[in-house]
Amino acid sequence: MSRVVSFVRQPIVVALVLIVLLLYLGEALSPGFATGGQILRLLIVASLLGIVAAGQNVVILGGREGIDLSVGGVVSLSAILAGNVMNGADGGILPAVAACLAAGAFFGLLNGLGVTLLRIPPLVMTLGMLGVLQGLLVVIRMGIPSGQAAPALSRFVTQPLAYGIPGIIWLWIVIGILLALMLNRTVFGHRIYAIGSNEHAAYMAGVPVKLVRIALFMISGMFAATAGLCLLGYSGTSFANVGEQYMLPSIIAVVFGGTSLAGGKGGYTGTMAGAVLLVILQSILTTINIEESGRQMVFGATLLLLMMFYGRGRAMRA
Amino acid sequence: MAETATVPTYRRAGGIGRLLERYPFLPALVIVAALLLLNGFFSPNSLTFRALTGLLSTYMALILLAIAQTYVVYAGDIDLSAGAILSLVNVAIVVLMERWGGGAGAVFLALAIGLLLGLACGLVNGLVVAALRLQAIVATFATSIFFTGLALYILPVAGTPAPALFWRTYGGRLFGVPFVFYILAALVILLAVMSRTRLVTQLLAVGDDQQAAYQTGLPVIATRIKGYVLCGLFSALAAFCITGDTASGDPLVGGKMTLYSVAAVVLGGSALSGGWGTVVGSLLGALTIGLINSVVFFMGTPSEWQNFVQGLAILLVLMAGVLAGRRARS
Amino acid sequence: MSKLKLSGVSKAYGATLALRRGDLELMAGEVHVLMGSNGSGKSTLCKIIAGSVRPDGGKIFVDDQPVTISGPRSARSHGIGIFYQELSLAARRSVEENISLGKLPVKSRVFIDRSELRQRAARYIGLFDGVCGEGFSADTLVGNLRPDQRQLVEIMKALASEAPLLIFDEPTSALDRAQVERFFEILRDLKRRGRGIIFISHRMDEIKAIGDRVTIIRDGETITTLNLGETDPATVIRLMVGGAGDMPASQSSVPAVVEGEGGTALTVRDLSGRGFRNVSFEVGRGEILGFGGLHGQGQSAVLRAIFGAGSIASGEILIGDSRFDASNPRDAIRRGCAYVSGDRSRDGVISGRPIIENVTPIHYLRDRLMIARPGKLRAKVAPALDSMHTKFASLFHPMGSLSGGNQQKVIIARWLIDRPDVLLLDDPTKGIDLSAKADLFALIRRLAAEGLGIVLYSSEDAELLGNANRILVFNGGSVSRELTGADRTRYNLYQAAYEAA
Amino acid sequence: ETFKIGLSNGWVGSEWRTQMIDEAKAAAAEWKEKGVDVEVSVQSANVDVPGQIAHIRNFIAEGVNAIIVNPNSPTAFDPIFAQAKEAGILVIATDAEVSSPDAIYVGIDQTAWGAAGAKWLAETLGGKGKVVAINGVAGHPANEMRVAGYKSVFKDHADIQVVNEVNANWDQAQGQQAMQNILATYPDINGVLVQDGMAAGAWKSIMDAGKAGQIAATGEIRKDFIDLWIKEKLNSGATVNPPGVMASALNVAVLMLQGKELKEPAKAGQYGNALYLPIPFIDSKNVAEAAKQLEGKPGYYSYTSSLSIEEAEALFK
Ligand SMILES: Nc1ncnc2c1ncn2[C@@H]1O[C@H](COP(=O)(O)OP(=O)(O)OP(=O)(O)O)[C@@H](O)[C@H]1O
Ligand SMILES: Nc1ncnc2c1ncn2[C@@H]1O[C@H](COP(=O)(O)OP(=O)(O)OP(=O)(O)O)[C@@H](O)[C@H]1O
Ligand SMILES: [Mg+2]
Ligand SMILES: [Mg+2]
Repeated sequence: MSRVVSFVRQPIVVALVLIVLLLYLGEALSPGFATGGQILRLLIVASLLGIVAAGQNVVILGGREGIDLSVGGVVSLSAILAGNVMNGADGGILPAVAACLAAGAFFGLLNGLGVTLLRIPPLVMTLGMLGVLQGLLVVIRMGIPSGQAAPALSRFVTQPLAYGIPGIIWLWIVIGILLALMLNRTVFGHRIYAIGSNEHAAYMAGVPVKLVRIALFMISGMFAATAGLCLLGYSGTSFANVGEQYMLPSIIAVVFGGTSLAGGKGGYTGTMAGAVLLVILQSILTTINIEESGRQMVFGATLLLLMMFYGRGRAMRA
Repeated sequence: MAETATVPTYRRAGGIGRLLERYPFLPALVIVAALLLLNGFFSPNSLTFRALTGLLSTYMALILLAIAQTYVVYAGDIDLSAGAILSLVNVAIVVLMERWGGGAGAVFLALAIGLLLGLACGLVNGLVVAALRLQAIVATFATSIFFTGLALYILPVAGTPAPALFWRTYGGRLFGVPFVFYILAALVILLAVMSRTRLVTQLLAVGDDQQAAYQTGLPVIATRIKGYVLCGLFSALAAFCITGDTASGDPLVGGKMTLYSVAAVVLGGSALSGGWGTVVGSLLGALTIGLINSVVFFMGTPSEWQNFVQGLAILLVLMAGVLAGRRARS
Repeated sequence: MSKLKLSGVSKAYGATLALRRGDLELMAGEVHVLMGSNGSGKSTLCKIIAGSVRPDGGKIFVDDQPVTISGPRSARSHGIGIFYQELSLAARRSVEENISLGKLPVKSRVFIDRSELRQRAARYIGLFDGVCGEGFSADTLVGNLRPDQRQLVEIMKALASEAPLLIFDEPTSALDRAQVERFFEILRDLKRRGRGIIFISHRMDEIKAIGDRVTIIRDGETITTLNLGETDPATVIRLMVGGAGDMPASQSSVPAVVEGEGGTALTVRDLSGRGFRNVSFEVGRGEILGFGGLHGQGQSAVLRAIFGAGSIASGEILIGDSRFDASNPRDAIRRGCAYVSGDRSRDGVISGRPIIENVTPIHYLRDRLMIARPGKLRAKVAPALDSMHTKFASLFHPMGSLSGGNQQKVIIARWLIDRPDVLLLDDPTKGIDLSAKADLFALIRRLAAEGLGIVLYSSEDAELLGNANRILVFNGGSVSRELTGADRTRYNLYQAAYEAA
Repeated sequence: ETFKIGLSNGWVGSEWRTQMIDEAKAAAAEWKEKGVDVEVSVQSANVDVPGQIAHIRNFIAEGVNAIIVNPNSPTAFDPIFAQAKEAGILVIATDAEVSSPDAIYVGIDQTAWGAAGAKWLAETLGGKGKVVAINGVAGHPANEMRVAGYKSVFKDHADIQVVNEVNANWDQAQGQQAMQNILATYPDINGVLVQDGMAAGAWKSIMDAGKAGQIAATGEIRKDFIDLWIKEKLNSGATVNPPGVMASALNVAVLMLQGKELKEPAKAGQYGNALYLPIPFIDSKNVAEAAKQLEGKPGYYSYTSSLSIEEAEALFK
């Protein structure tokens, strides 16, 4: 019995139940909302958010108030970089992937070095990095022509790849499985949790704390870069500031997935459900026909309401 | 007290560390001074009394918002809705002032309601974060969306002008001294008084170690809620200043200011993890942001590089602030 | 009239029954000792009284009136003050603020009354005049203090509550002898003034020195209450351990076997660093070298420095015959060095994670593993935990579900999968109950017999005298005396420790 | 003759803004040939409202002759513009109108901009059908004026039914997502009124859904979109908000600094201080011409137009 209860109270289960409820609600409010094709399209959007949230997730798990506000900047940078490198040609995809991942890893490295060697709090370091990246975007756009997504990339993101499901969703599923394996079944994963829950004890037990944390920020940068690449495929062209809309939602998705912002507790599977939940919620709000002010109030209030299910802090009195 | 004399008073050596421990905002002060000098070096006009008055009246809103943020940061929380509260109070008071005719009575009544509104928003945040125990970053982001919606409902598009009485007073002079200096003086006194209150010590103790504070018998939840209420009140004061400086209502005016307020708090040497910091530091931090923006321009940075250089400068100063702050604590 | 009475108080954390049935009666003017092995529910009981844990059932009476304690504040208003085992201090606040934090003096209702604050602090700091140690003053930040000094602040804080009913949950675990003596004087004075005091310690000598009555608690149940004057340690221990009656091996008399012939395991020459200077010694294979002396005389600093977690200014370390200078613990671990800290919540426990992940990190590093397969790991982990008689529900339960002592066992077990060459023990039994201690020392001797070089620092003389082949007594950061053979007596140890003071 | 002109731009999130600054700089350079030395001083960065007010203060401290600003708020600059005027500085706002009586606005009429798109859509749909609107940032004045513009047009077309209006914050990806959601829930719409910055995204969703043939939607003036438009033969029409507005404003500013007087004083608009520039319109008839102007430019480059010096002179006595 208590097993059933604890199963039902798992964040991922809560999220899945809410997803189904929201789909019903959406369908009731505006018929056609929950058709198969539309759900797939929502999943494409969710996977973009979910991939950004994957990086955000591991950084948060690593503790020490881990958070990466620079993901938005990296997404934008990567979309632009990818567009320029591939410039509409399928042959350019591989170099573009390499360039984006390298850029993501580079800025993640900078974040990681600031956070570990200089011990700047991540919120501060990545907020500052966001400012730098935004500035860099302006500088870059001055010098290089804008690019187009390669057709294969666009197909990968928007068209079915296998079993009627687009490649990006497959990619997301693979990322989900790999991350779950990494977190639960590798030494690196255990080390992430270790530094997230007690950094000093981890250090005394021989965990290379700084290296692991730097790696986390690099992973985050690379996931953000991957998302930027996919975003280019999604929208066809690259343009400035596309990534900004992912900054705070990626954190919300992580929280909806039951990962504690304090670090050391949680996982990625829940985050995936959290991303889907958030995207569905946003879509419902777009399709119902009310004033924008009302939409925002409903959105804010609903977020709060949903958060009541997740990640509520522990009571101080046990 | 005879007993006092028996207290052992060994002290650790290290003049600078000691000084920083006492005045954690010193690095910020040095940075502000250096930036002022740089500004003056590149453009002597920027150090005139008039220019300094302008700097103050423009950044008074950000200063107050940073101070607002500081009180929640004291307790280890954060408020991403501060900018939205500012916008909401801004449109609310402008609309009310206009509706009530813009006389002195209307202005004061509207300001009083503005304060209440700030208080109410702070209370909502406090309840949501402290009483319902939602995570501060995400919960206040959600309330910021809600408050912005409310602001849009009150004033769907920027525009209503504030009564001349109001903004002319803010931008004007009293006995030959610009009004903002009175505000600054009042603010400094207020902050000095505030720093002596039990509430501030309790906020810092809660931010230091929440569980320990609870076990000690501090009213942790009430304290955190009060922190958010203070934040709401100071955000409302910030809204008054922005209304004074812009003479109008704009439902989106504060949106970008939230993250700057957080940056200002860190620039001022406060620890985001809570338990450590000063409001004076945040005041200086807000000025730092303003001065960096000017210095980048006066240095003659090409326009396409300005954002980058600003971002880099802020990042570097943030790092410097954090490193200096840590020295103080170690 | 009883000051406090508990009847049938219980508490469960999820599936763990922390406290089954707590019955206790505390009289005015007595020091009432709670004794029980690790995880028996002592702290839980105290926290329930102090309001920071919500009981599941039972009744509480204060001055014979039934009361509901709804939280720490309510406990205070019922006249209850507490010293928390894990402390409850604000690290970035000053000593004086911490002392009064529970009830900050105010004037005009909102402002802090600084002069009152200062006077109050002076009063309680004055009580410990002369034993506070260097760097302790009313305006020092608590975070800058040593562990023993922090514990003193927590004591002052509890005293400052001026509550008629005081609870001290292991207040002496980091204190040195002089500090404990002073604290006991204060307790005796409070007793005379009619306060009721609950006192917890695992040290038998302390209990005999200060306690009036003792309540034994076993597996979350209070067994019985005895007058300490009418009982002896053996009885108490028997009651604590339960019917099984397997008494812990006596520790006070049997010196360990003198070292074998295996050569030196660890050589330290002229080592200086923060907190110690010119320390030299050798540890043979199979030898247990003791570090003694008052608290904070450099013993921990030396051990941490060897392990790569402290600073070294000059000097030389050899493991076996090869030079060893670990720049960080990881290096040290790779070279076969092991370190167990007494400060487990800071240095050891990976809280919130399963027990298995708390045992494996050293194994990961030494075997350069990349993949963590639970099945394989379980086979490695289980024997290590068993050799310490660790009590746990399953390897996948979170570490936090264990009591302090069992957590410490888990942390020691992590070094047992891949045997190190040198084992550094930094007051490893802090907060461990008697039977666990016996398990631990049996294990240590066995490890020594297998050829490990072991350094044991302990704040308990009995542990040193009973287990170390040689004892280096530290004073002011360097070794002031070496006790070998028949010199290893309690008297010599005391004398060497206090020599300079 | 030497004039120093300060250009302030408070948001750098799009290429359009970059192009705007570039064209203004180029316009200043052209004055050289006329023997007028126009020196521009640029502040262009992401700032909040106080940050942009500080831009103006910096210009005042620098002692410029005129300030041209693309403002972050329509109303927030009244007091600072008053101070600039006191200091003898000419203030011109562009791209978004400002309420200050101490400044003039030189740019397009955003209401007319919104109306033009709506008019094209109504005509294209033959005066009847179901339409959705994808707007920019709610509460942003330019957005609200554009909304007012299309509303006034649709008021006269009783058979055109606006089934939903959503906001996608002038973000292409958000526009694409919004369009996706709309297509799912209103499969039978005929027209989409989508503002620039998001139209390419919306069109992408329309094409992905295979409905490019059934739906008419407004478009963009960026080169990559115009190329797509021609290639896919989209049923589209784009009202032009040219990045050249700041260049136009600069030309007007220089002439005013020279002491010339406008033939018709700037008295248009809700604040009575606007000088409206003509709004070009691109539809399928003239899209090829637009493409010609953009040949060889990068994909993000926008179709542009601005008052040449001569055209500007024609506005003056
Ligand atoms: N939690 C900690 N507590 C104390 N010191 C730490 C901690 N983490 C890191 N350090 C310090 O940082 C240094 C390097 O730490 P760490 O081992 O995590 O980094 P690394 O990348 O593995 O570097 P190395 O090449 O030295 O192994 C150590 O020498 C130590 O002094
Ligand atoms: N917060 C908690 N969550 C879950 N279980 C807990 C918690 N606190 C204590 N326990 C469990 O309750 C039991 C009693 O713990 P308690 O701390 O009271 O023991 P103790 O007698 O104080 O031991 P020690 O001598 O080691 O301090 C233990 O089994 C412990 O694992
Ligand atoms: Mg290392
Ligand atoms: Mg205990």
